[in-house]
Amino acid sequence: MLDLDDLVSEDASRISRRCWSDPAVYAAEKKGIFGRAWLFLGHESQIPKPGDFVQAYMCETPVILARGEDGEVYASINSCTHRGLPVCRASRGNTRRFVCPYHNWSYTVSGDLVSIPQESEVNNKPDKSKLGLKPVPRLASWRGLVFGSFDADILPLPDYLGDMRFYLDALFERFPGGIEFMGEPHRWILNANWKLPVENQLGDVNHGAFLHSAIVPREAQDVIAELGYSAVTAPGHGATFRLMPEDAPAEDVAWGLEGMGGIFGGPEVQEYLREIQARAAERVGPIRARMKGLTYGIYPNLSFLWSNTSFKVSHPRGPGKVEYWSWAVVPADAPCAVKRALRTNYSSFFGPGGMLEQEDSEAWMQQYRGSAIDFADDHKYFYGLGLGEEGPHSDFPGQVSVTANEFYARNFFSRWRDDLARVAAIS
Amino acid sequence: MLDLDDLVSEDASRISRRCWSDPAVYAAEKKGIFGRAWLFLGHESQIPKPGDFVQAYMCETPVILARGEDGEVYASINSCTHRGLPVCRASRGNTRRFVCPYHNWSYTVSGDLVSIPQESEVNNKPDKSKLGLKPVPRLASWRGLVFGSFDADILPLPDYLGDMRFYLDALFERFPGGIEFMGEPHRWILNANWKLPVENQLGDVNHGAFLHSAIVPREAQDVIAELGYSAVTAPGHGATFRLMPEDAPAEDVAWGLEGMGGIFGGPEVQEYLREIQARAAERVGPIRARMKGLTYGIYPNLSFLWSNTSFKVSHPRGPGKVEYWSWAVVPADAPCAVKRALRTNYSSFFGPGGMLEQEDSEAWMQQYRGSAIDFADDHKYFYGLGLGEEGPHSDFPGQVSVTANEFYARNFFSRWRDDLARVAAIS
Amino acid sequence: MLDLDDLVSEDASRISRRCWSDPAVYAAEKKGIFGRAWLFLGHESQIPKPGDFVQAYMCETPVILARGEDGEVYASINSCTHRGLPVCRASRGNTRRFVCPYHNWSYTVSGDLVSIPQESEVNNKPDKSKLGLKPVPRLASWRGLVFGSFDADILPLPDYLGDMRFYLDALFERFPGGIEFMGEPHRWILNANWKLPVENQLGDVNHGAFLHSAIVPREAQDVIAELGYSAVTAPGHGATFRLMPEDAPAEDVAWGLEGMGGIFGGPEVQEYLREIQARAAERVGPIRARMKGLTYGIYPNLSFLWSNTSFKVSHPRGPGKVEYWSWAVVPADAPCAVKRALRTNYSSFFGPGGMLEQEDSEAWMQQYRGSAIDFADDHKYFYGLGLGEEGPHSDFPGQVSVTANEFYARNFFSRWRDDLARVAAIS
Amino acid sequence: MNGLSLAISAEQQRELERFYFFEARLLDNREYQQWLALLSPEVQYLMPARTNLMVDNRERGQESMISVERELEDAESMGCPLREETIIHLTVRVERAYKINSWSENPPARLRRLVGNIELMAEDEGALTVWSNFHLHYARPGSADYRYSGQRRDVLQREDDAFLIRRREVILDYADIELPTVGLLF
Amino acid sequence: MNGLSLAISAEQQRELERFYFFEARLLDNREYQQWLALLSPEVQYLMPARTNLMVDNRERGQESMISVERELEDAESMGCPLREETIIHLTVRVERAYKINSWSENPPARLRRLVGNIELMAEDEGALTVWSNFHLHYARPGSADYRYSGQRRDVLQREDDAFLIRRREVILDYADIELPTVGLLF
Amino acid sequence: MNGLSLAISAEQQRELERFYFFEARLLDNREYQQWLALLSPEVQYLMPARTNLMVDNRERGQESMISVERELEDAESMGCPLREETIIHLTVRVERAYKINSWSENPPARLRRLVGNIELMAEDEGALTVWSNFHLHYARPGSADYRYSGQRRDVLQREDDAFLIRRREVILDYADIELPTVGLLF
Ligand code: FES
Ligand code: FES
Ligand code: FES
Ligand SMILES: [Fe+3]
Ligand SMILES: [Fe+3]
Ligand SMILES: [Fe+3]
Repeated sequence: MLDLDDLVSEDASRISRRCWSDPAVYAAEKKGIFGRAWLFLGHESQIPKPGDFVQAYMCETPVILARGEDGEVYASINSCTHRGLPVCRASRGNTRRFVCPYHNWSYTVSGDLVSIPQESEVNNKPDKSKLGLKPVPRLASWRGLVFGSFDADILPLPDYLGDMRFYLDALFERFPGGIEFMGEPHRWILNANWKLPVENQLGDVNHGAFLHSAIVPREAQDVIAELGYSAVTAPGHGATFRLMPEDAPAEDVAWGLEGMGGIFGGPEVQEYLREIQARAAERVGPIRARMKGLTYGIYPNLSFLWSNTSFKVSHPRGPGKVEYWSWAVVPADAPCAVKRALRTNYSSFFGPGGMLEQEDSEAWMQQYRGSAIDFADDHKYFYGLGLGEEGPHSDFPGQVSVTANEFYARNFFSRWRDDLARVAAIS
Repeated sequence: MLDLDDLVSEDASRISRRCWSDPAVYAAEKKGIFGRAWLFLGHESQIPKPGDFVQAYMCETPVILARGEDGEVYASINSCTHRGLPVCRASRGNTRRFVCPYHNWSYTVSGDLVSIPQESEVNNKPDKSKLGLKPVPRLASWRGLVFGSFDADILPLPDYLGDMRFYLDALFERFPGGIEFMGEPHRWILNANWKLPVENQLGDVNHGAFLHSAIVPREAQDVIAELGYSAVTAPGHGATFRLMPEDAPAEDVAWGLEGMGGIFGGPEVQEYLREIQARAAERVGPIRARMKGLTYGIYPNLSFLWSNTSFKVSHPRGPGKVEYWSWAVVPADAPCAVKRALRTNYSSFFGPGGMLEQEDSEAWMQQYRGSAIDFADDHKYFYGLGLGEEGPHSDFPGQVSVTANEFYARNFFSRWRDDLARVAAIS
Repeated sequence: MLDLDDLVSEDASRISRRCWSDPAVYAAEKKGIFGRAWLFLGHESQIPKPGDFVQAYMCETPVILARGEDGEVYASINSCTHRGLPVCRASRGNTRRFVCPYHNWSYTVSGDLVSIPQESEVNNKPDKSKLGLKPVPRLASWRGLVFGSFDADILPLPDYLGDMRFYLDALFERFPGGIEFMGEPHRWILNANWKLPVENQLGDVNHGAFLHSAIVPREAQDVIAELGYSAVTAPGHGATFRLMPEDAPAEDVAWGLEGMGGIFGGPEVQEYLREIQARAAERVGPIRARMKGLTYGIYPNLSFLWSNTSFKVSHPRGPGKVEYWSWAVVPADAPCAVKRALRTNYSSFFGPGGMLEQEDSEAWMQQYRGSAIDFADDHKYFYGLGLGEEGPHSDFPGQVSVTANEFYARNFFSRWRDDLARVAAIS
Repeated sequence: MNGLSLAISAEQQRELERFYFFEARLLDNREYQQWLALLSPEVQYLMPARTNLMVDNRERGQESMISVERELEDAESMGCPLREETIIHLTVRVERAYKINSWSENPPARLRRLVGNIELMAEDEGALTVWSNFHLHYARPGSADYRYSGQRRDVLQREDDAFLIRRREVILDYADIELPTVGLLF
Repeated sequence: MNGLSLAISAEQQRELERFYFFEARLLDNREYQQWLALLSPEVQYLMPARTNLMVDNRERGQESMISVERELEDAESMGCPLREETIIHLTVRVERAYKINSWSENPPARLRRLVGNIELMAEDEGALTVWSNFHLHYARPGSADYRYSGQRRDVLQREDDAFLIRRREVILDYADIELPTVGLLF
Repeated sequence: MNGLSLAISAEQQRELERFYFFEARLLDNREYQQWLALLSPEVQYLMPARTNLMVDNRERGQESMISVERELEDAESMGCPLREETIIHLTVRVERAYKINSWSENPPARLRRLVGNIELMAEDEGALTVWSNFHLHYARPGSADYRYSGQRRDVLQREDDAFLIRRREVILDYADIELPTVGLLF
């Protein structure tokens, strides 16, 4: 039995190292967090045509996200009903059937079992309708973002996302065609706990000028201090952003212009971005038109980078291992050349080759090392910065505060603790 | 406490992934399966002379199989009584003594402690007769195949093998000198559970034309469908084979001719093989003379390939790791050149470099991945093909059926479940 | 619950393999042994100036050993109070501040938190005085050897060392300036249990002529048999040494002359060493002047090599993994050239490149393999050599005997068993 | 590009190897400022992403079915390469290396590469297309060792008696990235 | 064979290296059909098994005591080599590679080898005995990376201005095989 | 030492590579007695220890800040090199190898090294300063495989038409030593 109050203090301002390192905690997280949340699977732009599929994960469970013959989206667990092999071995593709290597049972992209070669030689034919791949119990999408859940009774996705939609639309709705994911996610393995990358992008923008000071100028931090906000729409979710002054020139406000691709992408790119910003107010309203997002987080393990135009998912692989995925995100209606330029807003700084991410990765791996230390249980981590200093805001939904306020993390861990408590109660 | 009925259903037609992946199951298997079975150690042809020894394993426990000065076969656990180092470091050889590296206690090949260099300097000399290597409690051999058991009360080896002897003799008895193992086993490590290779060779010949379809022609499968049988002499044991028509030309029936060595080995090899087949009926009787074995399995972890002339043992190294051993087997009385040719019947397709084994290895590793999947406990593996379609046969001992019938695996897991239940009961 | 009497017999003459391999034993050792002992951290000669620091470990816990601005020695756990990252990344150095990479909280070398960059942006400033690095509860040094303990109530260091001081001073006191550690420790990882290297140097000098017979001549063993002693000042501590005859020429008695550096170091080195020996009697008395130490051990995991002039610590990294550290030790007042020559008395034979250590490392790794063997619990290790043959000695404190007597190890494991029992009792 | 490398003389091959061994030494010794001087200001530095595509049965029997090309998401693709860099990126990376707060490499990691299989694939008025393989041993303090394996497809441009790197495409041989970063200088 | 390699000229050495780098590229790029064309129809392709024999104290003091030869179970031995193949085996392996159901390599694994220490040990009317070392990086999707290390003892036969591989013995440097297969083309 | 290696001819480079490939073969084949004959009786065989020092902010912006030199505890330092050996040490090591009780290598381990990036850095009346890199695959029976990576800084002395090794400094590329021994012959 986990002593949850010892792991996370009442107000979540002091937290035990074991939250990131204890195998028992990890086992509880699987049930209590990943068994009961909406988990991000992918974006519909990755599977436009019937037969298209991509691989995904829900915690450690491999999932096939596919567009069925009927044009609907399906998600099935990637494991043959016969002896369990993954039936889909490619990271993406288009196919009519998934053929299991071992005995060639074959399945439709939507997971139905259609053939058992061996059955011709036995009298009693198995009932194939009962032997398809296990479907993900719940599946839903919003703005093309597809989520799945192991919990059949989970609340509807829109309610789950709640006011995070307000912050996501601040970007998505600027583009007539919405957004698109470019190619496959970059995937890499880190010796860190899954929550570290999550916390980082949930609201910890204040590490920027410090961890990244070899690259990020101190001024960036000053701007954030001056114009930055941190919002928590519901415990576990969060958004950080800058609200540019009303008189700020469009160049300073426009999404994309401040990145490598924006700066060096040439006139076509800049023209496109100015154009988008010019229409921003009418599309997302005057306030959100002045918003420049920083990082977002959606409980439990989805993150979004605004300027660096990327979605990221932190897939647990054990207490001390994470498989981190990130996708470059671009406006769906931009010309190919513009899309190519804008993806470098992401890849120059983030992803496994990114100039910033190399420091983040190391920091997370180092925190895991620190979290595995013995003889320090009486010396818990300090999550108390800005305790109680958040509050409502006239223009922005949720609790709002300065970015230095760690309330985003306290809220995350309160929800996390309560989720684990619920499991403990039933099991 | 393991919920065995949840792991293996009553009729063993649905089986939980956890049987291959749960560390608690593995711990129980050590006691319940490997602590109470006859385990294959090697073949007497490997240790013809006094002082000869080879290494072996019983589950994870390293064992020395040796021919003592007295010409008898001995098996001892390879761990010094002083501080535990393996006293035998070579994979095979001939020696008078095993000298432990650390303090040079020395032992005979049969495991008796004969010298403690340090004792000269103390007054009370240790009683060496009590400090030999731990002998394997039970040791027995049949047709040169040597088995050991940790269970002093286990039933005699012949009874344990039971009617599998009928099927093994169908090959062994064709050769006046019986069989011989060539050199050392090939050993390799796979990230798979030990039972997967076992099931594969216990009776799963129907994966051949599917997993191996890049190499094995569909026709091979048709022949098996037409002439193939699967027999279970006792739960956990099994034999699959073809019974060739009475009028089949000797070329089609003869052992060895259909392999690479048989086809390309030249006249001397073919002559030898025809000769053997010509005498087969008088040696093993008319029915067995028409038998062409496929794969055999002896509970818990010994396998035999007939055409590909190999013995294999699946040594557990944890839930997800196996050390797989295989030996080329040839007729003891064949000329050296013939033996060399025939070993390629094995090595061309099996062993770590084999053209077929590379697909099997991957399949087993992939099944382990599938077996470690969470959130799918309600979606068990299907072992139901041909349920109840087996029965007795006039010519062949045991329950017999078509090869597509998975009764061999259901029987294996019923015995497996009962063996684990017995431990659970006592512990 | 561990069955301690099954692990270690009453007189500690038979010991179970599981003491070196069972994860539950290891977990108990952390609490019962490493949580309650004085653990070696380093030598003051490594941190002469304010701001100097070196890394150290207490079991698996990383510790910073530093000389504060005030000239005092401090030891803090190397993990940021904010999110746990190690704040000190270098193995040694001199600094005013440790700056944590992630958010640049900064700490003095003595562990006090001095700045939180983010606090400027929140209203309630955290109380930094409560957020420093966790200090090691107890810290003490003797002859420059610094030890720390997690047990605030542990007995004073001098009492803990007890009569080992007599044996250590036999060398230290020969040098007017005492001893000095040269540079950084050599660190390497072995797949062995932490106790194996400890036992080896606690008193097992009799492996020398056997494990190392490719290098060490049999005569060396004869000399030890003739002049050697093994002393146990208190269970867990031990010293082995030769007492040279009164008429032995100074060359044979002098420390350092028998090593590579002594032999090939040239006249300056030899002159220096003879000089030291010439004054030995007046410095350490007639008896100890004739002492030539072999190996020492201080409970639980500190070892000392006399002729090979090295301190070693065996840092546990799990039941089957150890991070082994060793330092070259030389007289503090020797000329640089002499120090350079003498360090090869260590490095030629010990450390990761040493000609002897390569055999020891393999032996320890092999013992771990042997200790992890199943089905051999009824066949325990034999620790009975010379049982009861030790006794008091007129010239040497502690229980004394021949080096072949394994009483040093029996004493170690009796203390070890009782320490674990104490934890079992409370937890 | 296909077939044997160009039939150049041993002296010409030696000239290329001399250059690549020198470059490798600068990188192994972390002398990145000198390395930067080996780059053309117009340098394109690319690292395609590598995907695990389903093979296409319609191509069965042909080498193209499993060609390396088809699994690359490169600069021309609509996927996302791992790196698409210019002299600006590389200059920032080099400057970072000599700052105390380049945290992930402070203390610095060990680097040692073998550069081999050097082949001149084409030469066109002073532009040399050179392919080579590398295995890089990378050891970061306090973590495991890593092996980086890849091919470099370079375009060198001859500047009087020296070479400048005008284009480099690094084909990293990963299936899953179990490396702390792919942001190193290859 | 012993002593220094033959004292051939840099140009002759270059010719050998050019061939081996080309061959390596074909294998790294999975262009196995082109690779097959580099083999003589009579090619012998051998991979001895490697054993851990007790050393023989009677040979103490001599290099033969721990020679590599004595631990090999090769074609002449009465043990069982890992592979004893002809053009037929190799052709089947190559054909398999371009089928969709070569399951263990679909999607295909990454391959990258460094071929080095190339030495011409003997030359006898157009038959060149060439020894070389390789380290092969092998990364299969969804599993770890592997390093294959070995020596290749080749007999090349000169066909006008090209080489054909007439014999190849691959000495793989394993003690225990922790590799998914040793059935690759080396 | 800095800059490009000496502008020697392909033939001269070939001579060095021929020597190093021969030496590597002797070591891979455990023919240590023949290897010993390649050493000068005055040989210095050094292996510095490698430390993880805090970088010095006062050197920021300069390559020296993270130079390899500063992290070495070599023969001149007051730290402790891993190895400081003479012909006596090396002779003992070689003799040990042919005794039955060289336990940690009985049965013998597999060795295979690629020696590459061979550069002649200086030549001074018959004393050649040659730097090279190696990756050594080492597999000991019953344990995992290891990769040893390092640079060798040699001084060769020309003896009529052969070379003798007069000085060798092995820079091993470890951050933490996860190797069973660094006492091998490199
Ligand atoms: S395991 Fe999938 S078909 Fe048998
Ligand atoms: S451990 Fe075997 S003799 Fe001591
Ligand atoms: S983790 Fe150390 S400052 Fe935040
Ligand atoms: Fe960051
Ligand atoms: Fe198969
Ligand atoms: Fe020793």
